[in-house]
Amino acid sequence: MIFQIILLIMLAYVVGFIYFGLYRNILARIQGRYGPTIYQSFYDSIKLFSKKNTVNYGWMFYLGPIIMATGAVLTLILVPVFSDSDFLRSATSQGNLFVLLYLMVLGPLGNALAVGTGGNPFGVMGVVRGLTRLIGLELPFYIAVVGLIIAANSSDIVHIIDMQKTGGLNIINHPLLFIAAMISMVGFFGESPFDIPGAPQEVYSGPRTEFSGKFLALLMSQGSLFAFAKLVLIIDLFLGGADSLWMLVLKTLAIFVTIIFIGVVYGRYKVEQAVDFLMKIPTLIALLGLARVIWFG
Amino acid sequence: MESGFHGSDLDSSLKCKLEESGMANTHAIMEKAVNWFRSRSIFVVAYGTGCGAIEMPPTFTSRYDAERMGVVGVATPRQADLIILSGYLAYKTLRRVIRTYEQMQRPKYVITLGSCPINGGMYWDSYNTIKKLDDYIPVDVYVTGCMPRPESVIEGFVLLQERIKNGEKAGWQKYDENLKFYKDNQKRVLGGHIDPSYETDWYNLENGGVA
Amino acid sequence: MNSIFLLLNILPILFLYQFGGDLHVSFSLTKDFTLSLIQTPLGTFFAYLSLISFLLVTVSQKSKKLSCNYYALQLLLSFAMLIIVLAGDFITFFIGWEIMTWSSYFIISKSNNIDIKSLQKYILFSLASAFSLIAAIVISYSFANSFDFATISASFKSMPFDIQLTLIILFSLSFFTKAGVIGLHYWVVDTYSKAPDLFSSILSAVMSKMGIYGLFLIYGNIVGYQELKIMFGTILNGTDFGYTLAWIGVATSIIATFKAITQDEVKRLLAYSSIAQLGYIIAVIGFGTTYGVAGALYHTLIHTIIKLLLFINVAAIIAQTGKNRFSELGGLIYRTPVSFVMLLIGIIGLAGMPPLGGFASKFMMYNAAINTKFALILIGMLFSGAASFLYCYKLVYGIYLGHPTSKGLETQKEVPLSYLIPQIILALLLVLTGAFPGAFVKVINPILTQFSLKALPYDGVGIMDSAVGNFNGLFIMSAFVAFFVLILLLISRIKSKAKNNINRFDISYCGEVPSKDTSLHYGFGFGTELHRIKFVNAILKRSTATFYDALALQTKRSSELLSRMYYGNIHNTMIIILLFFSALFFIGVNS
Amino acid sequence: MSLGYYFLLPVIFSFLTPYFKKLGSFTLRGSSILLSFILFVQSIAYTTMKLPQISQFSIKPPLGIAFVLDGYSLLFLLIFTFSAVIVSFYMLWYFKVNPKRDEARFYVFFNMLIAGSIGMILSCDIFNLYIFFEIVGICSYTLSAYNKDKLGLESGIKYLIIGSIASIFIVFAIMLIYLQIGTVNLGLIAQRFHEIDPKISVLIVLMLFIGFGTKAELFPMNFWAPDIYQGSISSVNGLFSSVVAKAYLFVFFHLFYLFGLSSKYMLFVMVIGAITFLVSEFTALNQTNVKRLFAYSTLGQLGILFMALSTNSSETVSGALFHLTSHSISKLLIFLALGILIHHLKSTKISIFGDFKSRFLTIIFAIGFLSILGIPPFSGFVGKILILKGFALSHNYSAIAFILLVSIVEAVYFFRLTAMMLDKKGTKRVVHVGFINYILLCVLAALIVIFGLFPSLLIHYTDLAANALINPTDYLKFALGVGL
Repeated sequence: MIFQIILLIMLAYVVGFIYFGLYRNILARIQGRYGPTIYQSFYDSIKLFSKKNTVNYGWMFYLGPIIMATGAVLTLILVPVFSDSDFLRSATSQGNLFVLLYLMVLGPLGNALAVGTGGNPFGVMGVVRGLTRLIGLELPFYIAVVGLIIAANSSDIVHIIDMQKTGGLNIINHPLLFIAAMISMVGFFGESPFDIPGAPQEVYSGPRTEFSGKFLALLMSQGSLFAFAKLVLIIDLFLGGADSLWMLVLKTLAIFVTIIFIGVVYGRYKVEQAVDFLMKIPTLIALLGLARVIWFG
Repeated sequence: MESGFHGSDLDSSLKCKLEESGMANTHAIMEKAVNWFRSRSIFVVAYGTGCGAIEMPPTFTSRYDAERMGVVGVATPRQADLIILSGYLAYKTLRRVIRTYEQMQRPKYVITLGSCPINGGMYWDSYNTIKKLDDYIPVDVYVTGCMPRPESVIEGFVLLQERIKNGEKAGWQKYDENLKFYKDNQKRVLGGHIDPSYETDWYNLENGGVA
Repeated sequence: MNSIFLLLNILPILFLYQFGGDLHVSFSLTKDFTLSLIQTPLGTFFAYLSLISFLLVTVSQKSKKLSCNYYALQLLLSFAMLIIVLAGDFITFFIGWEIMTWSSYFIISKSNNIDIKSLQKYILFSLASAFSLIAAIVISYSFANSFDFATISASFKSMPFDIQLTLIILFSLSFFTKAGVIGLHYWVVDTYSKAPDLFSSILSAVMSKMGIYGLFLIYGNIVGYQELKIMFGTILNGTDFGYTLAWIGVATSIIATFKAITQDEVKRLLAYSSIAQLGYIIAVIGFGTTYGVAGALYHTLIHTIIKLLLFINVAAIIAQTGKNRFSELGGLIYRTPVSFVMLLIGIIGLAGMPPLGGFASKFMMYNAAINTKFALILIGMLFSGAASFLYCYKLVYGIYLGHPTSKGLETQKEVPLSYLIPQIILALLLVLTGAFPGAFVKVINPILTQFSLKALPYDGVGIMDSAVGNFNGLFIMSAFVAFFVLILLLISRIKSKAKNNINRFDISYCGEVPSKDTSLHYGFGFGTELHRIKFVNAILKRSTATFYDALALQTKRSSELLSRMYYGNIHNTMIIILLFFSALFFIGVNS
Repeated sequence: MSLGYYFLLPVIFSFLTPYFKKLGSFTLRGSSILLSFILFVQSIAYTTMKLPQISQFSIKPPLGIAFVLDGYSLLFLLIFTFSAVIVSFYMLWYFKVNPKRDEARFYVFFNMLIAGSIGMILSCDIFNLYIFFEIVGICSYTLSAYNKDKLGLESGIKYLIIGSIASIFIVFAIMLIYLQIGTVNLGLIAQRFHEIDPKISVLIVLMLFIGFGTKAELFPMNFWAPDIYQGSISSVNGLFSSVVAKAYLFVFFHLFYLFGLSSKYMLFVMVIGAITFLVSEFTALNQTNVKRLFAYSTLGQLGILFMALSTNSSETVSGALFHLTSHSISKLLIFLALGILIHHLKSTKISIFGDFKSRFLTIIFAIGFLSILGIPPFSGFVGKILILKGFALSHNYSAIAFILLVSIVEAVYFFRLTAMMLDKKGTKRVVHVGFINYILLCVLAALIVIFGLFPSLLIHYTDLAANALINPTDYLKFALGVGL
C-alpha cells in the first residue's frame, strides 16, 4: 500500500504540474500570447525550493503549509483513481465521501491559521474572503454530492463508481447535479469569477502574501496534488471513473479544460456577489437535480 | 569561483561531506542546474517609480509576453526574485524601495529602467531625487533609454538570466557584504526622515538588529 | 475549599459506578407522589456526562477564589441533574428540573457582569420551560393516573390524538427552551455570556444537554419512536414528525451559525455556536432510526467535550487578560501556546474535521439523514457546517492570532495549570474519540435497545460502520499524523534559512512600515461583510429580541392600564361594588 | 378545654390589657405570647382528637349557640393560632426597636382580631358569625390605622367604609334568610336552603357573595385592599394576609358548600377568582411600593384559591388548602422580613431590595418567593401541583393553562426583586436581623422546606379539611345537635 501511495503522490505531482503548465499555456493562447513552457511550474517550484532564505513568523506559520499539504495528500489517497483495478486505490476503503468533503476544507483551514499567525492583515482578508466564499461555494456542491449519495444510497465512492457501470454515467443520469458541481468546481480551482481570496489587485495576493521560498513552493506543490485529487473525484462521481491511464488523463483533462474555459471568460465577482450568485442559480439547478433524484429515481 | 557556492541550497556540512567523498563535481552540477532553474523562473515585483512604469504593461501582456521566458509578475516582495524600478526615484520613494528590496528573499535582483537611476538623468540637479541608485541598493542590470522600449526591457531580462545561469556574483551579495556602505548612504539622504525600524536588519536580528 | 468539593464531586461518580446500572430507589412523598430513581442506560450516559463535566470544571475552578456558597450551589446543581437523569417518574424529574433552574440562577447571579435584565430573561424562560413541562405532566397524569414513566408510556397510546399532540408539543417546548431552539433562545446568549466564565461551560455543555435528555425521554421512552411513526405517518423514508423536528433543528443551526459569526464578544460567539450545535442534535433526534438516535447521542458527547474545552479555555484567557472581546484580544499564540493548541483542537472538533471526534458524530448524523432520504436536512446540516468554519476561525484568530490589540497582551503569561489540566484531558478525549469512533458504539447500543431500535454494527474500535459507508478513524488519524511528520521532516531538511522573525511590524505592507497605531488585527471584525449578502443579511437583521421586547412592553402597558383601577378612590370603589351587585342581581334574577 | 375559650381567653386578655400595661411591658408582651401559645398548643391537641368537636353554651343547638370544630376549621385554627404565636413574638422585636409605640393598643386589637377570626371559623350560627365578622372588622380598622400618620389613617377610614358596606350586605342577607327560614343556625339553613324561593335565594347568595367577597378581596370589590396594606405596619400586613383574608375565605366557602349551591355558582366563582388572579398579578408588575406589591401578590394568590376551592372535588380542594397553608406561612415570612427591611432602610420603595446587605434575609426572601411561585422543593410547589393535578383530573385544562401563564407574570416581579437583592452593584447597607427575628424567620423557612420535602405531614390535615368542607354531613349533625 505504501508503495502505491508514493506512486500515486508522484503521479499526482507530475500530472498536476503539467496540467497547471497547460493551463498557463491555454490562458496565454486565449489572450493572444505565446505563453511559458508547459514545465514552467516545475521551474517555479524548484526555484522556490532553492531560495536561500524564507520568512517565518513562528511555529504555527511553519506548520500551516504542512497541514495544508497533509490535507491534500490525505484527500488524494482516499480518492480511487482507477475504477476497475485495485491499483492506486491505496486507502480508499478507509474513508468515504463525507471524509473527503471535510478533508478538502481541513487543509485551507490549517493554512488559514498560519496566515493569521503571519499577522499580515491582507492575508487574513484573503482568508475571510475564502471562508465567506466557501459558504456559497459548498452549497451547490453539497447538494450535488448529497444527490449522488442518495441516488446510490451510499457514501462510498467505489460504490458510486460501480453503480455507474450498470446504471449509466451520472453525468447523463443527473446532468443538473453535474452542472451545479462544475460551477462549484470553478470556484474550488480558484478560477474567475470566484477567484476572490487571492486577488493580487485587491488583497495583495491574499493568504499567500507572506509566504515565500519553500513554503510557497510547498503550497504550490500541494495545490497541484489537490487539483489532481479534485479532478479525479469529479470523474469518479460523474464520469464513472477511469479504467486506464489514458482514460484518466482524457477525462480529467476534459474536466480541467472545461473549468479553464469557464474561468478565462469571466471577470471577478465581489465576495457578496459570488455568494449571492452561488446561492441562487447553481443552488436552484442543484435542487432541481436533487428533486429529480428523490422523486423520480 | 566563490560565488558558485552562494547559490547552493545545501548546507556547508553537506558540502564538506560531498567534497570528502569526491562528489564536489556532482555538487557543482547540481549548483548549475539550480541556477538554470532560477534563470528560467523570475518572479517580478514591478515598482512603477517613474515614467518607465508605462513600459511595463506591454512587456508583460500579449504583445511582448515576458511570461514565455518565465518572467511573471507577483504582488508581494516576499515572493519576488526581481524588482524593476522604472525611472527616477524621489527620496520618499527610495524609502519604500529599500523596504521592499529588504523584504525580498535571497537571491534577489534589481533592474532599473531609464537613465535617471544611473546618474539622475534630467533630474540631475533636483533637490529631492537620488542621482545614483547603485549607492543605495545594488543594481544588477541597467536598461537604458528614456524610456526603454519593451524590447530593451526584455533584453535586460535576458541579460539577467544569462548572469544567473552563469552563477555570477549578483547585487544582493554585494549588498550583504557591504551593508554598512549602503546603509550609510541611505542614512545620508534620508536622514532623520526614515522609519524608526529602518535601521533594523530584519534578517539579522540575532546580531542586535542594527546594520 | 476546592479540594473538598472536588472530592464531593467524585463521590456521586463512585456511587453511580458502585450501583452499576441497578439503581432503583423509591421514596413516598405523599400518598399520590412517589419519588423514584431508576437507572436506565440513557440516564446513566447522561449522568456520567454531567458528573464528569462538573468534576473537570471544579478542577479548573481551583485558581479562582470562589466562596463556599458557590461550590455548594454548584454541587446542588450537579445533584439536581443527577436527579433529572435518574428520575423514574415525572414528579422527581420536575423537582430535579426546578432545583436545577434556581440553583443555576443563583450561581449566575454571582457573576460580576450580570445585570437584572439578563437574570430576568434566564429565569423567566426557565420558568416558562418548567411550567410548560408541568402542564404536560399534569395532563398526562389526568389520563394515566400516575406520574410514573412506565405507566404514562403505557397509557399514552390510548389517549386521544389531540391530547397526544398537545403533550408532545408542551414537552418539546419545554425542552426546546432549555436547549435553545431558535425563537426560544432569547435567554441563551445573554446568560451564557454574562454568567461566571467557568460556569458558562456548565450551562452550555451540561445544562443544555438536560433539554436533550428530556427530548430523548419523551420521544424515546414516553411516547416511543414506533408510536410517533404510527401517530404522524411517514414521509420519504422517515416520519413526518422527524421531518418537522429536523427542520426546526436545521433552521436553528443555520441561523445561530450566522449570528455567531457576527459576534464581537467571545462568549456570545460560543453561545450561538452552542445553539447551532444543539440544532444538529435536535435535527436528528426525532428520526427514530438507529442512526438518528446514535448520531444525536454521539454529538451530545462530542459537543459536551468541545464546549467544556472551549469555555474553559476562553474563561482562562478572560481571567488572565481581563478582556472578553475579539476587538481587545489577539496575538496570544506565542504567549500562551498550550492554550492555543487546546483551542485549536477544540475548534477542529467543533468544525467537525476528520481526524478528531467531531467528524465521527457528524458522520453518524449525516448517515441518519441519508437513511431517511431527508436530503434537504442533510444539505442544511452540511451548509451550516460550512458556515461554522467562519466562526471557528474567528474564535482562534481573534484571540490567538494576528496582533495584540490592547496593552498588556504582549507580556502575558501562560494560563494557570488548573485551567490547562481539564483542557488537556478533554483534548485527549477528542483525539481518542476521533481515532476510535467505534468504541462509542458499545455505549450507544444498550440505549438503542432501550428504545427498541436495532443495534449498531461493531467492526472494531477504530471503525465507524454504517449501511451507507464507513470510515476508519484510526487509519485517518494515523495517516494524518504520518504524512504530517513526513512532510515536516522533508521541509525541515530544505536548508532555506528560515528565521523566526516574529516582529509584528515586519510584514509585507506595500513598502510601508506599519506603526503602533496601524490597525493590523483585521479578522476580529469579520462577519460584517456577511451583511452584504442578501440571504445572510435577511437572517442577521432579524432578531427575536424584537418580539420579546414588544411582548414585555405590551405587558408593561397592560399592567399600567390595569393598575389605574387601583388608584385608591374609595367612592369609586363603593360605586363599583354597588354596580357589580346590581348587575349580578339583574342577571341572576332574570336567569 | 371548651372551644369557647378560644374566643373567651383573648377577649378577657384584651379587657385586662390596661392592667397588664400597668404591670409593665414585659408582662404585657409575655402574657400575649403565653396566650397565643396556649391557643396554639390547644389547637395541636385537637389534632389528636376525634372530630368534629362541639361546645354548646347553655342550650343545645339548633336553638342555642354552639361552636363546632370540624376538619375544615381545624386547619384554619392551626394557621391562625400559629400566626398569632409568630406575630406576638415578632412584636417583641418591633416594640424594642420602636419603644415609643403604644403597645397596649396593639395588643388589645391584635388579640381581639385573633379571637374574632377564630370565632368566625368556629361559630355555627350565622348571626354569631356576623358578630365575629364585625369584631374582626373593627379590629382590622384600628390595626390598619395603627400608624397614626396620613397613610395609616386613610387606610383605616377606607377600611371602615368598605367594611360597613360589606356588613350591610351581610346583614341584609342574614335578615332575608331569617325571614325565609326562620332560623340562624347554619345546620338548619343548610337543610332548608333549597326550599327558599329561587329568586330570593339568588339575592341572598349574591348579597353574601358581595359581602364576603368584598372582605376576601375578590376582583371588582378589591380596589381598596392595596391601600390598606400600604398604610399599615408589616406585622399587621402579615396578619391581614395570612389570618384575616383567610378567615373571610373560610366563611365564604363554608357557606358556599353548606348551602349546596349549584355548579353555575361554582363556575362563576371560579371565573371571578381567575380574573382576580390575572388582574392582580398584572397590576403588581407596575408597583413601586413593596407593600402594595405584596398586597397584589396576596390578592393574586387568593384568586388561585378561589379558583381551586370552587371545584367541588376533594383533590383540588385539598390541594388548595395546602396551598393556602403554604401561602399563609410564606406571606407571614415575607411580611415579617419586609418589616425588618423597612425599619432599617426607612423606605417602602421597591428599591430597598437593592439596597440592603444581609445574606440571611436574601435567603429568607428567596425561599418565600420560590415557595409562593410553587417551585420545588418548597411547600408552595406541593400545593400548586395538587391544585393542577385536581384540575387535570377534572379535565379542566384551560384552568391549568391559565394558572401557569399568569404564574409567569407573577415570576416577573418576584424574580425582579430577587435579582435586585442579588445584584452586586450600588451601595448596600448592612441589615441586622435581630435574634428573635432570626429564630422566627428560621422557623417559618424551615416549615416551608419541611412541608415541601415531607408534604404528607400536612396533606393529612388538608385531606381531612377538604372532606369536611365538601361533605359537611358530620358538621351538620353536630350543628343540628343530633349527635349530642
